[in-house]
Amino acid sequence: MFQLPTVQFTEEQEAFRLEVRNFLQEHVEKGTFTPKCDSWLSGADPAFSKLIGEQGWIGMTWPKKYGGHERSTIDRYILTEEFLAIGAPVAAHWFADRQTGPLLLRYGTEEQKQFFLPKIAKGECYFAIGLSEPNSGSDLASVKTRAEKVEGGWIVNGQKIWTSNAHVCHYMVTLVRTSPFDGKNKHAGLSQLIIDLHAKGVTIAPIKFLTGEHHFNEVFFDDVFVPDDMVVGEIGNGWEQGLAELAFERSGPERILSTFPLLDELIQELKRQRNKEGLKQATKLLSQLWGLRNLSIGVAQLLESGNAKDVAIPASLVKAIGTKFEQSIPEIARLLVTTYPKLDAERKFDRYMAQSILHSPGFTIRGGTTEILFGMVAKGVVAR
Amino acid sequence: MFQLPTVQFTEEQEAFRLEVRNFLQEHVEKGTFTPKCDSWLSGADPAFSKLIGEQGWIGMTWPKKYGGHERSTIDRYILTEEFLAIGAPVAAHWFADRQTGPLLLRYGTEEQKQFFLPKIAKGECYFAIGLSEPNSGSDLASVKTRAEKVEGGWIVNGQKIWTSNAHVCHYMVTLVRTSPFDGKNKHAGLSQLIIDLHAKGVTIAPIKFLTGEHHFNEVFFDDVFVPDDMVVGEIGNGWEQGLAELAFERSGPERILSTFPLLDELIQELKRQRNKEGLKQATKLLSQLWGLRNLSIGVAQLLESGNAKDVAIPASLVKAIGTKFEQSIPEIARLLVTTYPKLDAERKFDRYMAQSILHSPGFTIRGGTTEILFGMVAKGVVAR
Amino acid sequence: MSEMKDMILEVAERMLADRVTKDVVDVLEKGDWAKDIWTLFKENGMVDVALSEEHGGAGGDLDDLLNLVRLTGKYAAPIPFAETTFANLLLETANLAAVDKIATYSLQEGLILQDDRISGTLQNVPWARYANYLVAFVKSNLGVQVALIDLGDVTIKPSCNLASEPRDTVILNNASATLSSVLSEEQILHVQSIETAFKIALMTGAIEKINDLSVQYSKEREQFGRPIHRFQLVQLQIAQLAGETAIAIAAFNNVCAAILANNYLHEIAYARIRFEDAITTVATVSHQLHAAIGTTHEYALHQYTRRLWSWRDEGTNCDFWSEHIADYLLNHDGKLWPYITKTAETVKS
Amino acid sequence: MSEMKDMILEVAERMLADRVTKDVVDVLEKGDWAKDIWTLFKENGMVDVALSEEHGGAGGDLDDLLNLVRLTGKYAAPIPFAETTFANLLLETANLAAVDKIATYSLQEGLILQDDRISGTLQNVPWARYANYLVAFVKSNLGVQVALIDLGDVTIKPSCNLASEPRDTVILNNASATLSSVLSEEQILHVQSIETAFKIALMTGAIEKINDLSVQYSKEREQFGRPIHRFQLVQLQIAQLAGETAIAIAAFNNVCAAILANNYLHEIAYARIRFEDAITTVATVSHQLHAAIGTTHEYALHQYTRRLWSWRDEGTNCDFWSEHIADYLLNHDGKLWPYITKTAETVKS
Repeated sequence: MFQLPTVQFTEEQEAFRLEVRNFLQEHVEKGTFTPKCDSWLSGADPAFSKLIGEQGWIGMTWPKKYGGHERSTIDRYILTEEFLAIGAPVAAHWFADRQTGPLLLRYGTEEQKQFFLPKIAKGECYFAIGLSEPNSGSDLASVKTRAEKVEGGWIVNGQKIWTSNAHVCHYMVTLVRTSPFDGKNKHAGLSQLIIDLHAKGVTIAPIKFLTGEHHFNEVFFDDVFVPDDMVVGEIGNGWEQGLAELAFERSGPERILSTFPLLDELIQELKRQRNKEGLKQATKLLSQLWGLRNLSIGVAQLLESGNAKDVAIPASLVKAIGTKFEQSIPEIARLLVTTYPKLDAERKFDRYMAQSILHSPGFTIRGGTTEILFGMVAKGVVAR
Repeated sequence: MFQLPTVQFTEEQEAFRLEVRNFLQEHVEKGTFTPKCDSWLSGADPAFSKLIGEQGWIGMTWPKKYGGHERSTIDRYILTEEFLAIGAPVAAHWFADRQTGPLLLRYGTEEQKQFFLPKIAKGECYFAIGLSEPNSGSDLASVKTRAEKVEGGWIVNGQKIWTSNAHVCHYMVTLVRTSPFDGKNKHAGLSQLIIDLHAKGVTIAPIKFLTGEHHFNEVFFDDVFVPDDMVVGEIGNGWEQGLAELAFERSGPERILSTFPLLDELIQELKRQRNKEGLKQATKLLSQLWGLRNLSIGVAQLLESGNAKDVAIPASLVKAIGTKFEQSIPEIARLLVTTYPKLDAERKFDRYMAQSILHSPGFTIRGGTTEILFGMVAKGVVAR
Repeated sequence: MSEMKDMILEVAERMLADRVTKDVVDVLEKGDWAKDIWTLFKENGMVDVALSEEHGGAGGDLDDLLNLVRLTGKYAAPIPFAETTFANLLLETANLAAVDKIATYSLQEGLILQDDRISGTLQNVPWARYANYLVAFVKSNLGVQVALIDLGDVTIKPSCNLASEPRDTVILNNASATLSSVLSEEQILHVQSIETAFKIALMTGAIEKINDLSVQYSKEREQFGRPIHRFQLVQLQIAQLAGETAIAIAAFNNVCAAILANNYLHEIAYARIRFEDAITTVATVSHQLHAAIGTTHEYALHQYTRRLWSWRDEGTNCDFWSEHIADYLLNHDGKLWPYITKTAETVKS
Repeated sequence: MSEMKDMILEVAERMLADRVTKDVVDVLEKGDWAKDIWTLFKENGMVDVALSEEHGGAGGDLDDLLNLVRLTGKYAAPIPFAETTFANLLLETANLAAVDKIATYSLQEGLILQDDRISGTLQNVPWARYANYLVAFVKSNLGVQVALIDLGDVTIKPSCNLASEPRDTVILNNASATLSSVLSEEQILHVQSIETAFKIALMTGAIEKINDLSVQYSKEREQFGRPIHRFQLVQLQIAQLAGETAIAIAAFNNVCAAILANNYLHEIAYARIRFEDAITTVATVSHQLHAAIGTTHEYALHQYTRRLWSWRDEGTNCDFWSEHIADYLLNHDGKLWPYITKTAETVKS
């Protein structure tokens, strides 16, 4: 169960990587964006997302007829790595590109695909993911937001929480209960609806992050009407569809590279200081990155070849171990280079330290806690 | 619940420490024993135990009328630290001194005290502890060894396992089931009997340690007769008595210092090599030792003042964290000093490394696994 | 431990528990501070604890003061208490008169004394914008002296640490000052160790509070139909927090005892080094236990974790003490055990 | 990856699984070894895999050989397979003819060449007492050469590593040898990396086996009335082992792929550095999962953990590679990301 393909990038892939890298570097120099750590969650910049859409870098693997570019999973992997490594503000279109697109391609109606996918690919249409609710935490099946059938659609009441960037998004794929809760089969009766976040009855309230920044939201639904054509897949199949959606988000480079800009600066500082002993110790971090990247790319390649059923265990491992790695970088970096972490520091190293430290508690929580992931891995391993 | 007394050793105590230290050093030089790591479990040497008994260093805190010396818990603490720090072979009398003595003083009959305690204090009578059984593991209440009442005593049948040094011991305090198992109250119906290990029907079979050494045993009871006067405390009260016994073994220096000889050699090597960077890193280990020692001495002082009910949580913490510390020493030491660990190496450092690595798996298992201890701590903390 | 200790501490804890709510701590983020709590501390003589009587002290030993500092850490009190009281101790060590207003301090290098005037820039000076005085090390060709500087007409650029506590840039340009005589190396080390003891006190308080919050949360929060403290992995987290808390408190208490016994240097050094692990573990584990709620501004956990993340890189830090101990070991013969047990060899210094 | 790979590996795994029982591994502790398995490997041509045809090779690439080595690690086969095959590769690199009997090797410094005769003492030479030949680095004033030494009349003092594998002292006193020409620095580094790849293969096999044993045990062992894999803390252990196993296997496979692509140095270096953590975690966690039973001689776990504890300190180790990478980083300009992705800058060397 641990045998993953190895990947040697082709010359075309290397060239594509350099193309992306040069483009991003150019825009850093132009001042289009300022690199920072954890930019895929905290850096929402619609103008930048449109720019990326213009490049053809959203919906890269999707069919051309829906505005996609029919490139490989590995190309998309390379693109994502480059965004994260430089710390580009990709948060606005992130979830639509990573989760909503694949979800609609798999379960959406032809009309939904034609309507949403091209807009997403242009970087003009952003989706939030509506899973968690107050008190649901890791127990996603305990969803209480309910949709009642009415003529031509559904009336939704309830509340979602921890919704990343809902305040800049246009729609939310929302997990709702369409039949009453059944204690014996908690996963039955759930469905996914696309809710227009500007519809009547939708209220978005910010949840300030511990730094005071605004990434998360509470989203309230008060008799919100959702037309029938905004149902994703089948009524009652929401749990299974949601799980499939989650598989796409587990093993990507965003579980390894959230604090990469800091790691880069660490190595640069050590080189500037000619600190060989420090570099020797830093090779441990590099070896962890190296190992996780092998694993993560192997999973991407396995997904490319369509062999999705063997992916669950290694994908969960990438996330569980990768996010701990991201979290450990500031803790180790400060032992090797003297620092006073400050959000407004002049020295990049101190600034990235501050960003990394303050954001790191979220790494091992978002998208499934380490504890939940380890439990899933163990159950998967034992079941073999 | 975390407020422990602080201890500043008195001049008399400092003098006693030096007395012990000089005595042990002298005997190392004479060749009476060769220091090694984990000597309190693996170094059983009856001749050395007799020598210690002659010094008045067994049963130190017990009443004089039973061969004890009426010294303080802190004196005994100091003595134990010195044994462990130098790596002296105290395993033969260890359990009798640490557990059986206090158990008999608390629950034993006058006859038992008069018969056993003076012999123990002379270093001539050794006790094994009979708790674990095959398949019982951490679930001690699942004891199956049974004692049936007969005229004048009990007939014991069953089996104990992991019994340290039973092959050099004279007796075993044995937890047995004296009434049938009651699923609703697993802890009822257990009793403690002193079993003569040379009695008819007792068979002792070695369980070789992974190094091939012989510390552990299986002990089989086949219709072994135990006279009534060998019952400890009350029939049916064995669980409670056993728990009280365990409290004495949780927080002692043997949960911190099992690999101290290696730590000592590590610092000596680094000093010899004038390796300041290595010493800086080693201060982390020293700070852990320092912190644990404060905690452990605080618990000893609390026991001295008779305030035993607040002791459970910090005592479990000492063992859980201390044994992980012992286990970490070889892992960190090898990063600071180049080594080829070998049991027969010429260099002490390599020898202590080998002893520490090979013995370390046992540290966090014996006397209650880390997992069980952490669970007990959490339950204790939450119950407050 | 002085007899008044229990009383003072009880009063102080009651004041802090009653008044320093989450919102009060937040005022720092709005560029304000808790003047009323400062006034209360001042009126109750707490700012003068442990100062000698000739310097206007209110009695009490240094360990009483450290326990008060621990309480301000436990409640994240947004007042310059540790700063003012330490600045006064620093003045006292240098045989200068204590001050009666808000003071801050800096032990950084960076100030130069020339012709009795002081110039230089200090980064990250705590509370400078609100302080009347700065007590700082200054360097001349004679050595290190302590200077008492009036902050009245000095350029101060506000900034803050990860916890939004004021950490300002102070720019001195030929400033006048009251100067002490030159400090001995021993005096400098004494000052550095006591500063470290203050940080240990603050950190101990914050760790205690994080532990309290976490245990409480584990009882209140339910998942999969039961309180989360019933899950083994949460029990592991609770136990890890308990362990670090127990070790921190024992370390702090032993630091206090060692200061009273006047044999404190190594006790402080090892406590401070040990706190590095404590901080990483406590911050990581408590956030993981709290999951999403702990990352919100609304919940109080971050007020303590952000302070720990800030304090560990401020002042006389772990690296200083590792270096000091490594030097000590290199320059002293003998085996490790006599040193650990403070016998045979003395570790006074 | 050659086409014969699957077949060879299947045959080899069947042979090892059938014959290398716990008792067979134990023979080392009795001063014996598994001659019959060696003979079987020899007869099946496995000892000659990856040797070039001119040297009597049986075909197959180096990654086939490394996968065979991984299998001998997975079954702790008590035969000098890795040693003999590596010794032959070393001869081949040095343009010397491969040997057909048991060989061992040493890359240590310590042998001096003078007047075509070799003197010096080598510690911890694997399997020397059973080997016919030693292939070793020797130093002369020209540089480093490879020497093929007949062990027939050489003094050998038996000793062993933590896993009871033969690690003998070899004392050479004016011994005669077949000598290669002087190796380039690049050749030496090549030899060191391939030796490291052999260790990575062995370690990967042992880690796989430990993972298998642990998962199996977690299903069989019951506590408090249920199999222990049902407890969250055991699940955590299982997941940690799975993680390290997955990373080890991926690292090994990428090392093989990189060797075939002839761009392997950094891949091997990072894999080897990463294995330090893998070993500590795998050994600690697997023993904790097994509790008491895992510390007994009777249960097989220690046959693998003791090997991991031994192998990590043998040969071209983690420290060598950290040092090498640190030097590389110091001496090459540029940012980290192009280096990690092997673009823009090349990391061939």
